[in-house]
Amino acid sequence: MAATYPNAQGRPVVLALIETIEKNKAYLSEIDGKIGDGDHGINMAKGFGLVKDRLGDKEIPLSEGLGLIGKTLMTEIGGSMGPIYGTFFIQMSLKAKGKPETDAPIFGEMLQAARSGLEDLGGATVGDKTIMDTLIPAQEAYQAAVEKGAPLPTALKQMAEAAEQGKESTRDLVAKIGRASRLGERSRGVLDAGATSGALILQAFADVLSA
Amino acid sequence: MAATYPNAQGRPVVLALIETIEKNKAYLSEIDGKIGDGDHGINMAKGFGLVKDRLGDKEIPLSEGLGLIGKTLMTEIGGSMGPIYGTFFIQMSLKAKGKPETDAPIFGEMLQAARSGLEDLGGATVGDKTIMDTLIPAQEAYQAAVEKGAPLPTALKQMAEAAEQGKESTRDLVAKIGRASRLGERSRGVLDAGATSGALILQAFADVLSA
Amino acid sequence: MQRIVNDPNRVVEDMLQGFFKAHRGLVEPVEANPRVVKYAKAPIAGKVGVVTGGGSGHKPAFVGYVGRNLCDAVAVGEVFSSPSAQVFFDAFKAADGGAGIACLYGNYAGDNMNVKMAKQLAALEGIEVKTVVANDDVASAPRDEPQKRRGVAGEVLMWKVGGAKAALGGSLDEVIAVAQKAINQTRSIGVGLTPCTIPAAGKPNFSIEPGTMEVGIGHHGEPGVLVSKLKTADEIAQLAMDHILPDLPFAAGDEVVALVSGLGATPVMELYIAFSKAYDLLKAAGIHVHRSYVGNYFTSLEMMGITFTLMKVDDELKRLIDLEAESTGLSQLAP
Amino acid sequence: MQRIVNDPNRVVEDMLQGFFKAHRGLVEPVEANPRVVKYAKAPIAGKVGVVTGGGSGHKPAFVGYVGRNLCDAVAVGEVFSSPSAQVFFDAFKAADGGAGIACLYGNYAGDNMNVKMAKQLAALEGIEVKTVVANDDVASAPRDEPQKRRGVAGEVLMWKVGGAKAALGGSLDEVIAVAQKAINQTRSIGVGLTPCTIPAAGKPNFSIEPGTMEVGIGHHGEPGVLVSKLKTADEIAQLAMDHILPDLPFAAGDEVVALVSGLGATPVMELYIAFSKAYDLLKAAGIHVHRSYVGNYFTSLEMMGITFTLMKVDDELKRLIDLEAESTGLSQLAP
Ligand SMILES: Nc1ncnc2c1ncn2[C@@H]1O[C@H](COP(=O)(O)OP(=O)(O)O)[C@@H](O)[C@H]1O
Ligand SMILES: Nc1ncnc2c1ncn2[C@@H]1O[C@H](COP(=O)(O)OP(=O)(O)O)[C@@H](O)[C@H]1O
Ligand SMILES: [Mg+2]
Ligand SMILES: [Mg+2]
Ligand SMILES: [Mg+2]
Ligand SMILES: [Mg+2]
Repeated sequence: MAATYPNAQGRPVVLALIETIEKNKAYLSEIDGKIGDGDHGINMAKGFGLVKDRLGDKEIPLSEGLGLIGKTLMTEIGGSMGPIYGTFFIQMSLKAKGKPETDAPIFGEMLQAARSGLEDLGGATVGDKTIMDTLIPAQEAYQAAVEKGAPLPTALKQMAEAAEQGKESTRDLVAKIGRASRLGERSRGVLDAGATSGALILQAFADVLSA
Repeated sequence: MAATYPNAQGRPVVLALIETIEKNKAYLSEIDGKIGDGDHGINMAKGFGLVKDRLGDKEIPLSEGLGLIGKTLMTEIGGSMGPIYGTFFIQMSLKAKGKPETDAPIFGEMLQAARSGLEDLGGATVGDKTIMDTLIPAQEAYQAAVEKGAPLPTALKQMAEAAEQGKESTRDLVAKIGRASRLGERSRGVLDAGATSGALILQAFADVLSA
Repeated sequence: MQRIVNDPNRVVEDMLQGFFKAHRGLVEPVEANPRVVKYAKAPIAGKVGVVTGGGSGHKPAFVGYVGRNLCDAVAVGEVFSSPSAQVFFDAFKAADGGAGIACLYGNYAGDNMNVKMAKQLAALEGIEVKTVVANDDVASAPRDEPQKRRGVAGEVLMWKVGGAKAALGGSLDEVIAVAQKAINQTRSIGVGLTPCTIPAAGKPNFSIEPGTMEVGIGHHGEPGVLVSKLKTADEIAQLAMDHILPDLPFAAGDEVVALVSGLGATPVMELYIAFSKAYDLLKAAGIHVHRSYVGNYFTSLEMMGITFTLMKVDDELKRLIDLEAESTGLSQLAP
Repeated sequence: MQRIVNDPNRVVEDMLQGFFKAHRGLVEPVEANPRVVKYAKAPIAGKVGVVTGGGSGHKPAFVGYVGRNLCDAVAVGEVFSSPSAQVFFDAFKAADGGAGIACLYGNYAGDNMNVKMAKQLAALEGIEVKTVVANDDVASAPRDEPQKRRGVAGEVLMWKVGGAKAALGGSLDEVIAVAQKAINQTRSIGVGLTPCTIPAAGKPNFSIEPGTMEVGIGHHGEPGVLVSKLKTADEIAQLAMDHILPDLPFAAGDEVVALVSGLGATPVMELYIAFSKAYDLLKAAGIHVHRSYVGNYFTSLEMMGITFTLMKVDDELKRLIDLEAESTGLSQLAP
């Protein structure tokens, strides 16, 4: 378990993210179908499929790999997820840029930047039944661990656990933002699609960065 | 069993015809659905339903009752059956007109007139898988019986049996005319809708006129 | 039955009520007969009256083609059943501007018989009626038995051409001649993916196995020429062109008007997907598409499926097809 | 899935190919972006560019409203998913005649975010973009939370009005003002009878029990405000008016434009049956219907159902609604 992750090795990270989305395509659409329009998995898989094509078999630094994902999602997939995950990955990429290694504090900056970017863009916060219910507690758990001096893998583990809990928390929430917010009480009892894909993505980061 | 039928008593005849069509509405549409467009029962029931309304509770001579059916079907139901049964009943009505009683020869003229009217109108004959496969043998069996000096009820019985056989004969026929004729071999194996309603109508005549 | 109706036996009456209320100024009822829909400006003195008619359930056909430079009156039948002779006759009277009536309709036993009788009724009143009977469906009978072929979506192009010719002052014989030319040069075929339900019947009167499709299906669900497994849009377009092109035949250098219609429930998006391939096949065959219509032009209630129609055009037909027109089913401005 | 497609993940690309081939002369692709459909004559120098965009599967919306006196360009998204910011931005550029861009779209999270970013990209290139966000669906949020309401079929009337104003030489502020007025005075509600299937998903992502209907359903199958047993056409029309009329409110003496659209698979015959009752209810309430549109104007793939839309009109809105227009979804000649 390495305490840092070399920026040069972006390819395995990008592939890990692509894999988790492809594996869960149907599941994510099914969740979105319950209170949304059932296309979340389709949208995400289409975007990450394009990333896969554009990556081809070339090696890529982590910062550029995340930038490639961000630009691709932003310009190609549309929906809510284009701007949201586009912003998410572009912000992470900017913070990773020029850093030979990603250590615990740097990844913390990356998460913080992603969180702020989405807060500005969508105006959602914890309790609105969106991706933010996964991202905000995950970022805060990570930050707390780092402040206690935890090494990268440990902090990532805390982040992944918080993400999972945050995702699960959306089950009991009434949507306040996005398509599902029109349903009021009827949106309670099912997971939020974006919160679910967010948890999958953060877990994939945790696994691959601490491998 | 009366050897003649009083022209004054048209009402029971009209009601008997209405009843047999109403009873078989679904059946006739189902048959038409196999090789046609599935509306034969609907068309017939709509027409005879209107006849019922127009008849109300008044008594009517046979000649006028048949004329009422003919005019109503001709002007109201459309489809193939409007002109076909319109012609059928109008021709019968014209022959019944002015006759105080319908005896065996008179009903023979009525059948003959109906047959010729349809031959002119539709140009169909035995073997084309239409109502004519019921009407022509029925009319000929009736005529043969009358020529052998059979009384009305007996001749009607022969007519009804020939109508039934004629209807059954359409099962093995390939349609040569009408909607079903486009199917060629695929029209074999099912009864023809018009031939079936024709048999029902002739049987109703046989029952009520010999009652 | 997931349908929006009141009394299923009165859907035609109820529909007509709404149609007249919705399109005041474009169409009008006639006193004589509630089953006739006439163009608000009809009859137009000195103009040939263009009339059609047929069973209901084919929206926008038939009433959707009543309007400017199109049909002057339409005879409305029950769902999937020919209008009565009386309705056709009253439609003739509603359209009669003194220059005769061009009755342009489709080849079905019921319509043939009712028009035949209506013509006689019109003759008694001194109204001259001439007819063109559409028979564009290549799947409904062999090439050497055109008199047995059904009229399908090609009727729309026949009405467009006949209506335009009449509007431009054509005589009855000229309108009939050009409408006949139009249908003679038109070929269609349909592919059905699901059955449809006549409201009064309450259930489909035929079935199409999921995963299969019926090639050559009729607008009333009349069985087609073959049932095959459901193919891709490209394969369906190929199949359609394979049936249509050799039948006329259409050849390199020809110009055509293409009409791709849905049968009702197939998303219009899918019509464009299939049209795209048909267009490519025509191009590859050296056939130029002068104008295209893609949408729901002649449907069968909520049936899923698609029809392909090609009309070979010369300068006269192009001019008539391109004339501006307005109706609820087909409106186009001058090019 | 009885559908006519090739690769279910490429239905939008395939559809656009067919759309461009079918309507040469009316619409054109743009080099920069295959997801933009522009009016053949756009950009028109000195005219405000009218742009909309949204997910696919709503034919004729959105591309069907590109044309004369309507939209200059449309940004095309995946089925039921907002176009990306890049596509909106490229649509702005395609429509830019130097007088600014009026982006008239519907209130959905995805569209809001993508338009927001596209506006910034346009600002960088000195293209002024102002927006009107349609929110006519009364079932999608309470009356006191209009910012949460969806844009549905009322968007068609917003485009008609905005497109006409721009065509008549209105400034950007004038076009925005009148389009905003149009949507402010418009209310809609939809009723769903069957679900629909996104081809790439292969099965419906929601269900409606046979024998029931979903009142207030969204154009993507978003659940409605209540599920009830399937009612008659008259009852459905009554229910719709009960929701719409008090919301604006519409009152005796008002003039309205009425738009009744199918959701895709409901036979148009049935739309007229329901319209007939709605018209009677309006009449009884002393509300005059200035113009009616009945047909498939804004659909949801092969969903069965119906939407009702009313726009309260003044002289200005009437003049703009009545202006001639030509597109594949809506064509009308000068009265
Ligand atoms: N304003 C917002 N801020 C953050 N997340 C949002 C916002 N609006 C929607 N979302 C997320 O978007 C997800 C839906 O994404 P997706 O289905 O791909 O797009 P669409 O809603 O356009 O179909 C929701 O589950 C929610 O998590
Ligand atoms: N030319 C004809 N002569 C006699 N009977 C005919 C002819 N054409 C059709 N028919 C009869 O009409 C019947 C169909 O009637 P119906 O279904 O009511 O009308 P449609 O065919 O218009 O739907 C067929 O079963 C056939 O018996
Ligand atoms: Mg979604
Ligand atoms: Mg029939
Ligand atoms: Mg019929
Ligand atoms: Mg979506």
